[in-house]
Amino acid sequence: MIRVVVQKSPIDIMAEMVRVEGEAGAVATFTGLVRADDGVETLELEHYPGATEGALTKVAEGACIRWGLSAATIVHRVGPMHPGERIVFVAAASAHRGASLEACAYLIDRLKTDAPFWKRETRGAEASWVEARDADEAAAARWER
Amino acid sequence: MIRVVVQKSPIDIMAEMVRVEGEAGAVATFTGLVRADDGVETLELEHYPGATEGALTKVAEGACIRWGLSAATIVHRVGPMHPGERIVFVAAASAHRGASLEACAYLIDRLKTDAPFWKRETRGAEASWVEARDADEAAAARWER
Amino acid sequence: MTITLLYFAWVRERIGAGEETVTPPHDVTTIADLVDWLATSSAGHAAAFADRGRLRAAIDQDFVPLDTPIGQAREIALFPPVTGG
Amino acid sequence: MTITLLYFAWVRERIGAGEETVTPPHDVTTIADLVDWLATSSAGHAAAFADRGRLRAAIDQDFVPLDTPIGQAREIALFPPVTGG
Repeated sequence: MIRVVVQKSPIDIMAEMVRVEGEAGAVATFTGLVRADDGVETLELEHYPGATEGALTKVAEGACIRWGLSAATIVHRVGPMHPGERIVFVAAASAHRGASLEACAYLIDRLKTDAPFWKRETRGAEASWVEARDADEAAAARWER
Repeated sequence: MIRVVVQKSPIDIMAEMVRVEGEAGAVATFTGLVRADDGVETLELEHYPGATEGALTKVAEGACIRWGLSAATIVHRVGPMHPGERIVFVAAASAHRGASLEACAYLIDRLKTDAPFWKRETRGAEASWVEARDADEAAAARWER
Repeated sequence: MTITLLYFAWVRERIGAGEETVTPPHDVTTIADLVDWLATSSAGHAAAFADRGRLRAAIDQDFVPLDTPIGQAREIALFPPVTGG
Repeated sequence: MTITLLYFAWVRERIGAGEETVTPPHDVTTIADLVDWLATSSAGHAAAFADRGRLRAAIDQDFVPLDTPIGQAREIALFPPVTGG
């Protein structure tokens, strides 16, 4: 079961966990948060409505097929956020742990390069767009085969 | 910050998540559940009081040092459980995702071979001790260096 | 042929709009051609498209390289490398 | 020298007790020796220790191989391979 959500409201991890667990034996999750330690006051997430949901669904479907998951969830926030808030939550559920752990890493690695989101950070009066990292391309590429 | 708990009560994932998140940018988790699909009615977890906490602390400390985590959590239930209930929850928090994802896999892989827990399954009138799997030894061994 | 253009992040900011509708001339066959043509339309467009290495595109919501033919595209998006997650 | 023995899982079930205190003879120097000696004490012990390949041990709460010397151990645990998580 694939669940893909792009939302302005905070991510309800507990509700997402219960949904993805279902009757699985193993659930791996990854949560990305606005870091409190690097001076960012506001993080704003822009996205490409319509295309975002399609891209995330493709990533989730890829994981489900490759690892035979019972469920995959991707929830991504958009709009303004503050340090400590959750930006993204991904989860992979399967019968055994190996599949869920690998699929979870795949979900977040591919999301980083395949989904149309852009981050803008505000520190004091300064606003700047976050630069894409070569490391993200490399992390996504290791799943190609 | 290391948190190791062996408890009879259900695992409160939400409380554990908030604790481990702290000011981290990335949190990876793994949850193991009693599978609902293989006919098990009751799963009973026995452990070695005293030694269990020590073994889990060693696993968590190993992960914190190796990946420079901001926090690591291991919560393991003991006693009788039913299908759908959470047996174990591990979490690794760090600044960036790579460290948290790897450390999370390490925590559950090492726990499987290094912590004194034993599972007994009941199906109808039949009770049987779960056999250790060679695959678990192999998964734990890949972290040796 | 009329195409809806969508701009995101600093591409949008430099151009000063998130969306516009254009009818490119017939010799514009690829996205790269389209970008060259758009760059001449205003100082903002020129600034947004100055660094082609940092420009990405989607045709009808699918990510594609800049040398992709426009074909029968109805919607083309131009934006920086993505940074979600 | 008095040692507290702890048994877990099917080792405990076959022996019929989770704990006992023993004073092994002087020629018992390793855990393997201890297991040999214990196996003669009852049918339950013999059954619990029949398959040495599936037996694991801890001295004073540290996992150790069966050929480890007992030394000054105060607590020795004997159990099957672990299956938590």
